[in-house]
Amino acid sequence: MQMSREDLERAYRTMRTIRAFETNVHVEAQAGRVPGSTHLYAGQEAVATGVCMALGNGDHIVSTHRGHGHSIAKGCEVGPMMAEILGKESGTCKGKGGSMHIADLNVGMLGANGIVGGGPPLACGAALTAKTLKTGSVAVAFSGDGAVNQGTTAESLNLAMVWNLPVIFVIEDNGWGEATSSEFATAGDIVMRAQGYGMAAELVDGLSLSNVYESTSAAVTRARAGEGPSLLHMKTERFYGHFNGDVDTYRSEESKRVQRHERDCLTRLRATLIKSGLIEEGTLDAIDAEVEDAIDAAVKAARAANEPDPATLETDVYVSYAEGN
Amino acid sequence: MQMSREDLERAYRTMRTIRAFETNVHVEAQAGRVPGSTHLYAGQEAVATGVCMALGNGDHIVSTHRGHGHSIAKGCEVGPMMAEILGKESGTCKGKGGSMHIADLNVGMLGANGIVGGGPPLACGAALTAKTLKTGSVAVAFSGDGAVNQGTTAESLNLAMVWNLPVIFVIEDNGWGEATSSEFATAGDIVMRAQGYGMAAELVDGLSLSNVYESTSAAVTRARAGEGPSLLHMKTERFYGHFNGDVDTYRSEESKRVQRHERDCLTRLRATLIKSGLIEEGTLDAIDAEVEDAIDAAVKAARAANEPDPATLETDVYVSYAEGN
Amino acid sequence: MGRKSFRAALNEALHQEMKADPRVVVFGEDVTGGTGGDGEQDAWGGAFGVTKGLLGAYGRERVLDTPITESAFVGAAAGAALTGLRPVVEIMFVDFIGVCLDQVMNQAAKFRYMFGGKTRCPMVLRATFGAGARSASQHSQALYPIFTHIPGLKVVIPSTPSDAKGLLIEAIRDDDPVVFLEHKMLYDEQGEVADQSYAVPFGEARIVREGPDAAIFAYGRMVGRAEAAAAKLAEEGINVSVIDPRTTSPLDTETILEFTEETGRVIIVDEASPRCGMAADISSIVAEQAFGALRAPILKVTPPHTPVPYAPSLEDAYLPDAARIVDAVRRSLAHR
Amino acid sequence: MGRKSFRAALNEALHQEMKADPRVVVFGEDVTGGTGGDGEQDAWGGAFGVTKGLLGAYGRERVLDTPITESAFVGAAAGAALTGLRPVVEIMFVDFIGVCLDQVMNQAAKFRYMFGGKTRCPMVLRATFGAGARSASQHSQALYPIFTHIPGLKVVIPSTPSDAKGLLIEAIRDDDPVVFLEHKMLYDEQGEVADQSYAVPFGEARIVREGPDAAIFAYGRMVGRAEAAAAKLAEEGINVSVIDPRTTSPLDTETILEFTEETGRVIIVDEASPRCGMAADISSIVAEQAFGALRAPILKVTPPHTPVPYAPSLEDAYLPDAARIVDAVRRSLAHR
Ligand SMILES: Cc1ncc(C[n+]2csc(CCOP(=O)(O)OP(=O)(O)O)c2C)c(N)n1
Ligand SMILES: Cc1ncc(C[n+]2csc(CCOP(=O)(O)OP(=O)(O)O)c2C)c(N)n1
Ligand SMILES: [Mg+2]
Ligand SMILES: [Mg+2]
Repeated sequence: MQMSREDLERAYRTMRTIRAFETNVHVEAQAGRVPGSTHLYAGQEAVATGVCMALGNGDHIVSTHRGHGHSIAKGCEVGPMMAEILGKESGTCKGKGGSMHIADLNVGMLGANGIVGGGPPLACGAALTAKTLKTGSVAVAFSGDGAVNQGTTAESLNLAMVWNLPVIFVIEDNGWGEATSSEFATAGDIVMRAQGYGMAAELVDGLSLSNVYESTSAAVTRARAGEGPSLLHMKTERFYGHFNGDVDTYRSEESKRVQRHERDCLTRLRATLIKSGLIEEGTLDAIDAEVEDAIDAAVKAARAANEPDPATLETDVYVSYAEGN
Repeated sequence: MQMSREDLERAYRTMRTIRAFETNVHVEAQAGRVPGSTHLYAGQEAVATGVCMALGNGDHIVSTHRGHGHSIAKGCEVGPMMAEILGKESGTCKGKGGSMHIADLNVGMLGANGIVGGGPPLACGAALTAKTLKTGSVAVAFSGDGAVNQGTTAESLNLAMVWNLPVIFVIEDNGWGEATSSEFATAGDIVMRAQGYGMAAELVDGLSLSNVYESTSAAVTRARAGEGPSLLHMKTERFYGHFNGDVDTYRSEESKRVQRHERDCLTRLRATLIKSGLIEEGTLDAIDAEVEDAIDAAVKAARAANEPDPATLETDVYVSYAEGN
Repeated sequence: MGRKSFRAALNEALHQEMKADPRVVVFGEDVTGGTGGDGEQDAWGGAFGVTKGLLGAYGRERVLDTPITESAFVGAAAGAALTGLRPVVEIMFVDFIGVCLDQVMNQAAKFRYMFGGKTRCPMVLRATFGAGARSASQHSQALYPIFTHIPGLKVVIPSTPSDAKGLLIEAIRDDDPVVFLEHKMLYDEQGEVADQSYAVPFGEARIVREGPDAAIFAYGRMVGRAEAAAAKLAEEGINVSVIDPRTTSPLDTETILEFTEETGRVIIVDEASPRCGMAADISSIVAEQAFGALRAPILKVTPPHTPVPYAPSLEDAYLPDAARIVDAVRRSLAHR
Repeated sequence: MGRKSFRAALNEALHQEMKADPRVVVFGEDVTGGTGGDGEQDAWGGAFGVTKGLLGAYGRERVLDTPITESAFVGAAAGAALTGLRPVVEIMFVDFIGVCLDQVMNQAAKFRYMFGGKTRCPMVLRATFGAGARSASQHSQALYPIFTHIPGLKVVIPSTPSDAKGLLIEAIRDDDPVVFLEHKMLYDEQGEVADQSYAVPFGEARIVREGPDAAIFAYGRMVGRAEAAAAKLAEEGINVSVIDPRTTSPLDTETILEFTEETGRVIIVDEASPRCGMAADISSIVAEQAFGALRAPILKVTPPHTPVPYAPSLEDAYLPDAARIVDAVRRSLAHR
């Protein structure tokens, strides 16, 4: 499945939007304007973007604590997202959720998740809905290399096979779970683990937008055809520390230098597009500028927005009564 | 590692003891003298026996809800066990635990377990003790084919590899988790699952005492040498229904007939011993009679024993105070 | 109308709701039983037979056996509920919540709030609970205080066949996650149950018996024991009220306070462990909101702070019984 | 002696006990941090820095990073404790108990009882808890009522650096499973902490302040808020007692009843969710055992029955504060 020029332009815009968004969240956090902690997606843009481009609006994703990129790629609006992260009433979740709980069911984004491994069972559920109601949808569970060890992930792989669900497990392997290296914490081989459940699985270069897109598209096709779940093990890079407060001393300066200079999926896509002549540099620059403006506007609006009215503290606990009981 | 005549005689005695014990528990249960429910080990004797013969007294095992066989094989006394199952004060656990919670730390039996998948993490812990205190011990976690899907098992495989623990995961695959077939519920291949964690793993004929003993001995040797954990996938047979109240209609009568007649590990061992001339039939008959007597005595004593004094209801909740607080 | 068992009443509720709404699906371990085998395909209907017969009526697409992986399939219920199904998921014994609490506590219960009110998670988590079956420490717990503690969950504990049916139908129709707890010793209880479909609303206590001398609040199997105690006391001319709040969350505080005002004497019978339990919860509401009406200490009749023991002699001593309830009422009345 | 932070006090306790007893081991996610990387090898010392420096002193054999698999490593702590180690295991946020409750509730807590008193499980489960850090619904819960509800566990909630050290030492030396909860907003609190090793016994309340007009019971971070309220009231000549029971299980019922008798007015401040929470628990004990001494309703000051919200304006409204405590005391005193 090849990407059209239009697709590529859209992909570039999405990746650039995620990068700019995260850069700005970082600035806001450093300036003390993000009330809680936040986990930046910068460096991993090709994964969220390539995966979500292979999905339709009716498909569902389940995200992680590092969810801004998935949210943007699946179509959440950056304005409310930024407001949510700043704890404002105009936020995606009215300020109740914050960075780790952004969700928008209208675009099939079932929620970031503060629990490592919390998502895969939920994705099985979304896939069960698709299968039972014959909607033709697929569900994607994003998980980190750390989350892959959590029992919930293993259970979900098995359940997905047993129920033959249209679900795709995307393992975003950025080499780290907080300050612990996956080389230490994740024994064996993730693709082989999935194969142990009889599941179709492959290793994917997560820094290559087209590799991500193509492998996901193939998995989506299989899932829609009723041919069952897949696991895609995507190798990628986390540019910042684990969260905004992490000084990141467990990685050597040299390894960080190499990473930023040689393993930036955005630089790589840009270079490929220009070199191949598919999109000219000027168009990309224009996109950059537009994105910059849009994110600027989101930040300004978020800063200016009101904090939620304390009167809303007790609303939205239950559907059937206005206040917690 | 070959078994001596003495070993084989001991193994036969153990297997026969387990079979007789379970047959008698079944009778007691049918007669209404077992207060709770109980899960019989009959059919699987070669696994518990072969595994535990490869262990020393200082090694630990962690068992399951179907724990009588493991307990006997590891050296728990049948008298107190029977009393425990009948809910008597002379029981292994003073009547507080019953069939599903038999434990005897003196012989390295860390407990049956009513939670499917509850055991593997505990075995990792016992192995950590061995490694940290350099005791040279190994730990074995018995799990069923149902338990192998539980997240705790997957997590334990990974942890055992990451910490390089002297632990052995024995998967007793009797084809069923309650009334659900493992063909349905357990996707893929259990040996491959373990290999996905980089773990040494093999498929073992769990009806063959010597295969069980030899594969376990090899795993024990590896573990003691600091060469890490292993998984042994042992195919076996469950003769009774899942628990004493299970009428077992989900298996066809024909499949049950074949099982009992062609897949009885005890019949097989007996035939092999006689045929090979290693132990003469008369000796085996004598063992049978001795075992029968011993279990009879255990049953009689258990029936005659007192129920626990209600005054003990609140003791043994905490070490540091006599009663629950 | 007719006499039906608690089990049959639950089964009827499931049948009627599955028939009425194609979004209702049922899954859990052995909810059919027999899957993958060469024998009977609907061999169990759950460990307690509650879901028996659903497979034949609604097929494998809507009645699914699961592997023994509570986190995965309870989480799947939550994910399915978010996206358009109305799952009724069973964990066999409530004690097994230990392996899957996260999906209930941090996922299902919190979605709506965390997401700013934009989602619904209409799932029912069914489980059996309670002591009395000689099932020992890991298969006999009550645990409803844990669920009651968690905002975002509704918690239901029926005590009669009729309530079992009506409350389960209400639970399935409810748009919030509901934990529905069935006492394992009640499945064979018989009672009048209407044939047609009906719902019993949450947060409305059932007044089991009215009497001016004291008020006993109880849930589940303890309701019957409270009734037995009340009957015993009535022989001596002591007439007490027995109230079954039926749901712990929401709680019918109004009725509880009303009966406190009327009687001035409160006894709460709770099968759960005593610390931070339902007896404590109700007591504290009464002590805060109806203090002026109290004429005696608020008494809790609960098991001791111990795991549930196996042996009959111990388990019988563990559980509150009519004699202990009678004694508590007497102690309350002794206060002038 | 010297002023030390709550964090430093905990760290000192771990150092001293690891030095004194080779069976003490520490593990959890990032308790060192840096394992397997090419940078600093003791980069984190846990998410809150409490275990920082242990790696250098005791090595990888006794200070172990883990994969993100709480069930496996908390269960490993239980298994290790059964067989001769004294593990101090950390789950980063207590909210994560949802993925591993079974190993605590059905395994560690119940071994001794189920096995007829023949085993010991000397493990400490450390976790951070509490709201105030804008960490939202899944990283801000208190949850100690859940542990308190479970027989077989001991539950500790220090409120000062000095108690943090002494209670942690006691927890490590204790032969039962102990859940040790550290409020994330207290780590930087400073206080006098003795240099030498000492243990603070469980089940003995700390009398923070004595006054005859009312008794306030509070845990953890709420102790400071109760003190602030008491100071405010003192300015108006209202003198209240503030009691920190320090452990919820065992509970120092004696001191609680004593102060109830002395003051006749009880206010309980609890950061946990209100239903089946610690405020309810203490209230119900008072209402049962010291009813005659009460001169006013027992008041609970707790958050509402909602998940913890993210935005500062909401989270600040969520948490009990000094003003609400002052108000509760006034309401109590208004009863004659
Ligand atoms: C159950 C649970 N355990 C621990 C944590 C703390 N935690 C948050 S993110 C994280 C690391 C996750 O690593 P990975 O899955 O690789 O995702 P990444 O952060 O690399 O995107 C940890 C341990 C958590 N949120 N939930
Ligand atoms: C967490 C949990 N879920 C479900 C059960 C109920 N249960 C008890 S035994 C069993 C089947 C276990 O199957 P398997 O592991 O294959 O062991 P077997 O019974 O075949 O020995 C089930 C589902 C349980 N005890 N614990
Ligand atoms: Mg990672
Ligand atoms: Mg099995």
